Amino acid sequence: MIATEMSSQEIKEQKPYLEWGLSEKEYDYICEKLLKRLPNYTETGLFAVMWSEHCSYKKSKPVLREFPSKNERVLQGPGEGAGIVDIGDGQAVVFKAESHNHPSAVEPYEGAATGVGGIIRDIFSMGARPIAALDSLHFGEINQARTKYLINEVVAGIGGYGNCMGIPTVGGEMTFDECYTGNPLVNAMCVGLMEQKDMQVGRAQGIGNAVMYVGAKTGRDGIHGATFASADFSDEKETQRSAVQVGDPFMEKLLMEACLELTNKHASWLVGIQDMGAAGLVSSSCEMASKAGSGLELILDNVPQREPEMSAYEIMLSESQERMLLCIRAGFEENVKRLFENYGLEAVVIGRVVTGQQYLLKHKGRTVADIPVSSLTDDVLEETSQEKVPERILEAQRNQNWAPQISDVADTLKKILQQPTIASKKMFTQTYDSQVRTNTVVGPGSDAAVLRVRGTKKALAMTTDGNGRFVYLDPKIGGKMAVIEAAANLIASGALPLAVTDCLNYGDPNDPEIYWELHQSVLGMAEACRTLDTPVISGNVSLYNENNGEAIYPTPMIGMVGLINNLKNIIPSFVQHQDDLVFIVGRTRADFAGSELQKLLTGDIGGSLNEVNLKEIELRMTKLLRAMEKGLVESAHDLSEGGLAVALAETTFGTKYGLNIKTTLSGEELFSETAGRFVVTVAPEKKQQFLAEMEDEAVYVGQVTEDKQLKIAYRNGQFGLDLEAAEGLWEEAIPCLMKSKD
Amino acid sequence: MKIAVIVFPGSNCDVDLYEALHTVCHADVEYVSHKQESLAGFDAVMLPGGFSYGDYLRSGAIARFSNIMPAIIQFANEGKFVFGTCNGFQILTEAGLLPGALKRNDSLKFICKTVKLEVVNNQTAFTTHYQPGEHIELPIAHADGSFYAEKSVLEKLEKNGQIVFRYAGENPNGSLNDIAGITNERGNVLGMMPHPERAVEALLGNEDGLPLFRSLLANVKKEEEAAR
Amino acid sequence: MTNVRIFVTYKESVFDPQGETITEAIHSLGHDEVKRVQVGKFFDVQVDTNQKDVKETVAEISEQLLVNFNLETYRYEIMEEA
Amino acid sequence: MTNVRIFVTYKESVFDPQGETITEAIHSLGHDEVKRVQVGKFFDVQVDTNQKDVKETVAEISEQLLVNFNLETYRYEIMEEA
Ligand SMILES: Nc1ncnc2c1ncn2[C@@H]1O[C@H](COP(=O)(O)OP(=O)(O)O)[C@@H](O)[C@H]1O
Ligand SMILES: [Mg+2]
Repeated sequence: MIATEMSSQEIKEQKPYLEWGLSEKEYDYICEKLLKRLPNYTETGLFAVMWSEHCSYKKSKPVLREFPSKNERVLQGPGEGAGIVDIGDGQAVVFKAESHNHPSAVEPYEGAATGVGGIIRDIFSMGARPIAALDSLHFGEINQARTKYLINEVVAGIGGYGNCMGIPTVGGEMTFDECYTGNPLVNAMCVGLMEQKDMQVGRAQGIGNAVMYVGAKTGRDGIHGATFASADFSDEKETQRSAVQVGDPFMEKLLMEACLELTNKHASWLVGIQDMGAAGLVSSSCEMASKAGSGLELILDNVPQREPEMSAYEIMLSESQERMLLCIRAGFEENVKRLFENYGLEAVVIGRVVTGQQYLLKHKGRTVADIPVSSLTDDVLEETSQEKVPERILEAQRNQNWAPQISDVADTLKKILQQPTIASKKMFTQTYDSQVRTNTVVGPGSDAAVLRVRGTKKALAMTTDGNGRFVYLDPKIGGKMAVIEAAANLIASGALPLAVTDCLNYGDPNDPEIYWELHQSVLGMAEACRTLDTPVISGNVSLYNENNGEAIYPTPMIGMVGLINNLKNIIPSFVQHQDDLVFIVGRTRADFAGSELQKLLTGDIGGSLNEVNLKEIELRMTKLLRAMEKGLVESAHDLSEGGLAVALAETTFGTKYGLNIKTTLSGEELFSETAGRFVVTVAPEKKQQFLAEMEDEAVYVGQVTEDKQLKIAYRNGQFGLDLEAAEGLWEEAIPCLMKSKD
Repeated sequence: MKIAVIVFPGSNCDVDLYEALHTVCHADVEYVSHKQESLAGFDAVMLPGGFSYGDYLRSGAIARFSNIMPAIIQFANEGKFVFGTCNGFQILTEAGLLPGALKRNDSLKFICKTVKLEVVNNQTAFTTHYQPGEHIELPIAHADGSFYAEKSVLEKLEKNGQIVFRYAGENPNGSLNDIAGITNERGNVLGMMPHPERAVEALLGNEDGLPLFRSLLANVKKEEEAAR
Repeated sequence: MTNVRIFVTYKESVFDPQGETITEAIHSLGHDEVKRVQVGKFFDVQVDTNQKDVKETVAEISEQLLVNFNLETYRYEIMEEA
Repeated sequence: MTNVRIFVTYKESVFDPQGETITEAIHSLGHDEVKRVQVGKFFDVQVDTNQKDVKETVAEISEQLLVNFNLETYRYEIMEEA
């Protein structure tokens, strides 16, 4: 692209920055207060990306402060590439999640793949070896060719990247609702393991130290849309150029191994390391300088370039993948070069830490930017936002909640098992290598994935959860429920929840109703995190998720990691032996607003949520975990979408067993989605001990049988369901929808 | 006795082979870089799974030109034991140490799951610890695992007992004659798509791969003793 | 019946790691005379031209299925009437 | 400098699941006029013909690297002298 760049004066007059996302107010503030002159083209571009919501969090920052982010285990909270939590023995677990919604909506395969690539870099830039990936995917209903295409491509992209990297994709979630049709959500999480002594930070300091660039060459990929949007292409198909980022997992595998060798074996050469993610070179370099209060000078001619004639603006804003930035102690540049060469990679000195606090860019013998580092990173105008309670919430509070009526419970259960949000996701998860590195004790298909920590008795459990429906109906309670659900999945696997990462997926925050949703749901999540003592150690915000003016459900994703102290205490989700006793842990109420049952019977969701008692659930989960650690529990499964009936069926799938259940709940209540409940099986001889441990939290409801039948006697009736047939329906539902012509 | 696990750029099951041999079977194992040119001192060579060179072009096609390959070929020609799983199998066929080729799965998708296998030949150095015709289960994890060879080649494989593992039950990828693993004519080179190294610990739910490593280690030892 | 060959290639400026890796492999085999390798795919399509205009068919199936316009472009050649 | 296009296809006897899948997909889009689709790949190779005979180069890189003769065959076209 040979774009002749506008002069400072032309920028002031023609305001191209508006299209780059910078407001007139921000531009004036930069001119008058920060620089006291007009910024040139490159500088304006730097401000535009660094002051974007994605880099500056200018909209969401005030809300994010609500999250607790510390406890005695947290070694690194939000602010670095990823958060770090102590797991004992000098080891730590590192994790973070990232959204790639917009790129995936445009180009689903590469969008999803580069999302995974990006989050993996965040983990190894901390000095940690990535050990697992998870995802959280939300699509429209499977009834259109476009949606099927998006699903297939997104899943292929996630698998394609992780499989090639040799990082197992071990878990995740996938839901389907109309509101995600035009704006699917693609969130990826990565978990890493490290020795605490190898902890790294993204810092550039020490005058004279080198700034080195490693990895893929820089192309014009993903330059913030602006250049391409403004180039006048009448028909997008005719465009001969593309700015879509393409992932190269092979390159990233080499880069990962080389960086881990550097961080773990040659810490003395290294001052800081950071990946180049969103906003590429500008964001990584100025953040590294800003954190250390350093000045920086970069010679852009030295940046490895894939395409000819790139401008300073393009080099700085490119989002080419698989690149890292290092700050190397002066004198060790050659050592670093040789280390990377050994992996077939080039490491290049592109600049130095300099005196002062300026951010200096030189290109073709000219100074193309000379601005204070902090003007890009710290001086962004935080925006106050308007908030307003949406009418639908007030309306729902005035009305009485919907109360279901079911005539045929068995038939309803069969139908719910075939709802895509509940049905088996195996056709997708089996395209992910979930076992590579041979640490996966529990892979996709259980409540949480569990990986052993080699060489120790410990294991880590991990999960991603989000339920936009609940948050849509009541952001605050829905936010609490999202955290509870994640924690419940970990508890069910026998793990103590340690900490949280999140992806906050919302619509346009300038809409006061949407900002209110964001704020309220964060308050709910924060309160739950405080109650559970699971601080938020990293996360990501994705706003403006809308299509044709329709926002998605507010959909915060909670990624949670838990610790299992002894491999012996890993609890399976599936029933284990005939004659084991079945208990329900936690009381069931009439919680039907936003439930799968409501969606099935009414085609939509509505109503208001009942408050959840966090303290009560926390106590219950603590008791259950203690019972598990004492060896009193054979299997456990948390109750989520579809309630007790679905959970009971699920615990038998893949086994040769059935269940004989007798409960005082009504037929409808079998589908209630009250948060914080579990179905647990216990060996007959441990019944008394288990009940003593659980106090009044556990209710005996039946036993495990050897036939594949689910027999349930409930308050107002009874039914028997052939589980072989039910499992078949549950397994075939999604393959069937994916194959059907629309 | 010393065993080499080759590391190509993009190998990612190298650790799994190493741990299976070292931690589980207590064997003496070393990683050997694709840049090395010699296998002196090693008694068996293992080629791991993964995506060597990103599997760009064809799986295993570029790795076969690595510096280490002439040494591996010589090693095989001397009758020493060479084992390749998944990408390792693909590399061995590309290098001509095993006949045939591995093409894209019929489903066109990557598949990770556990499959049923029959041990067709338990007389190879890699399978003596299995029973003849034994049915086992091993994980697979590949996109290019559909074995293809011309008819005459297939007939020869069948006749010579070179087919060591066959999918028993569902054929997951469209392999001809349900082939999951084969040896060369001499029987000292084994390639297979399933991952025995992922099935050596009860903790991970499967130990059906263990006899393969035990067989190999026992037979290497036997050769050693015979040579002495 | 008409045979058409549709060529699909990456757009200019799209990063093509496959082409780069193959070029490097060719160099490591000693073929320095090879300066650049780009990879593409092609589809040989047999169209019953009694039913429909061949150009229309080619445009439609390319746009709907064979080509990802985010990254790729296409050209075609009508090979022969069979 | 000469540009050569090397076409690589499966041998007749090799089942190509991709061709079948694409044909089915095209039919499900309603294009019954498409009778058959076969898929192949091609390599656009730039050769410095001052250094080496182009045919020799093409034969060597195809046989060593680009083609797996167990499954595939190849043809090439010399496109132009650049
Ligand atoms: N997109 C996905 N990627 C990986 N695993 C998934 C995905 N979707 C679902 N799973 C797996 O399927 C299982 C069931 O998912 P889900 O219904 O969300 O469970 P839960 O309600 O217990 O959170 C989980 O083990 C999860 O890891
Ligand atoms: Mg669960």
